Amino acid sequence: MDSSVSVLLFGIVRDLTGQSAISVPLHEGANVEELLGRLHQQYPSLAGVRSLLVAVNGEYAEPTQVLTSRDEIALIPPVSGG
Amino acid sequence: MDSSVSVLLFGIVRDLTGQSAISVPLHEGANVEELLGRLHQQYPSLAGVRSLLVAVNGEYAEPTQVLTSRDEIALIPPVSGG
Amino acid sequence: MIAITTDPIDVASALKYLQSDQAGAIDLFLGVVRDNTQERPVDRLEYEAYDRMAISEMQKIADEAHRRWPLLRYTIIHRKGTLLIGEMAVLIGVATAHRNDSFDACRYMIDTIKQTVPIWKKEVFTDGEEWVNAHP
Amino acid sequence: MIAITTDPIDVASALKYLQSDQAGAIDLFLGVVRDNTQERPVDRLEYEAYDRMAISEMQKIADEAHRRWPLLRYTIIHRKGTLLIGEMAVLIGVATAHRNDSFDACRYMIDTIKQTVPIWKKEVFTDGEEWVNAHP
Repeated sequence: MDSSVSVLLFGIVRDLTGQSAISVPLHEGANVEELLGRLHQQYPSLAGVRSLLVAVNGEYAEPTQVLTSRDEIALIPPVSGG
Repeated sequence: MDSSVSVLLFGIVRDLTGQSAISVPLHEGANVEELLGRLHQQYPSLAGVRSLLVAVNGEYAEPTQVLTSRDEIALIPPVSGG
Repeated sequence: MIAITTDPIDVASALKYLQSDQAGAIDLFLGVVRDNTQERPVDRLEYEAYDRMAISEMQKIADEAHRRWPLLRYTIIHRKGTLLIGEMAVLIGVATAHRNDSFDACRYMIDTIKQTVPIWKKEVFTDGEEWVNAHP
Repeated sequence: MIAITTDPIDVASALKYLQSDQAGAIDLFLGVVRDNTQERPVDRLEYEAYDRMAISEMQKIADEAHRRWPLLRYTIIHRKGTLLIGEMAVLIGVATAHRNDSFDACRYMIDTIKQTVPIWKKEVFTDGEEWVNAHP
């Protein structure tokens, strides 16, 4: 059964996509790596970003972490605070 | 011909001698080392101070520096600023 | 005390918060918007944060600093929004009994913030703009 | 800006002095009177300075820091007289383009001040008093 996740976008990723949140269709049991693959397909310009991490519920997530539609998911381009 | 120098005293040295400036008789051409010897004679309690340096005209002086009665001389016990 | 704010950073109140009778040393680091990056003139910076996660990542950094050094008090305040030349983007303050700890902890905190906290800055130049660190 | 003062140290005006359009980093170190020395309760500190020489020795330290690091602005303000718990005895402030220089220079300055500048402090305990470092 297919579902989708909502992904928050910041910084350069928000600028590249023109959106601050997107809905991404994902099959049940999909993980972080699959989400990133899907996003790169959908937005080829993401290839120009130096690195992309994914945060799940406010914590950096491993590529193997499984996602659910209840998670708060965010795409984290290279940080530059301070 | 004998002369004397005036010596400014600070911190523990001022407390030990009870004075903030003293006049020390010194022969013409006496140097910093001789001044220190004379002061230790006059105030034996100075032996209890961890180190004593001499400043001449606002600069740390070598033991061999010759003193004149026109110099501004100060005795510098261990510093503890900051 | 850890905060993200759109208001100008208030150094005096941060300092008041850091003071205690046990503190012998306070190190305050201020990151300020300067007028150029590699000689290219900067007009302003635009900071954006994933607030919830930025706060928790800053808290982790502070907790780790607290494990490594005997901190009495600390504060991290990061500003977001549009900042002009001379405005403070971040304040890190650390109070300890002895000075080496305050320097070491403060430096650790600012160095680590720049590596892990989800805050982004865009440099707006007179002739273009760029998200810092975003490109290879 | 280098000064010895009997008045409380004004952090806000020091900070204002340090700011410039080129500054990306400001490190401020504050030495504060704490309530104990090696667990012995302190009532107050009494600072005394050989002003003329203290100023010139602090200037030498600042000049050396300036040779070693690209400082934009710096300030050293040392207070003298009687200081109570929580009062600031010294402020060192350094503004640079990049943060490592501000930390390095600030730390160099406070470390060296404690070694060479003719300023003396007496710790007044509830049960006695002692000139710091004076005895073997």
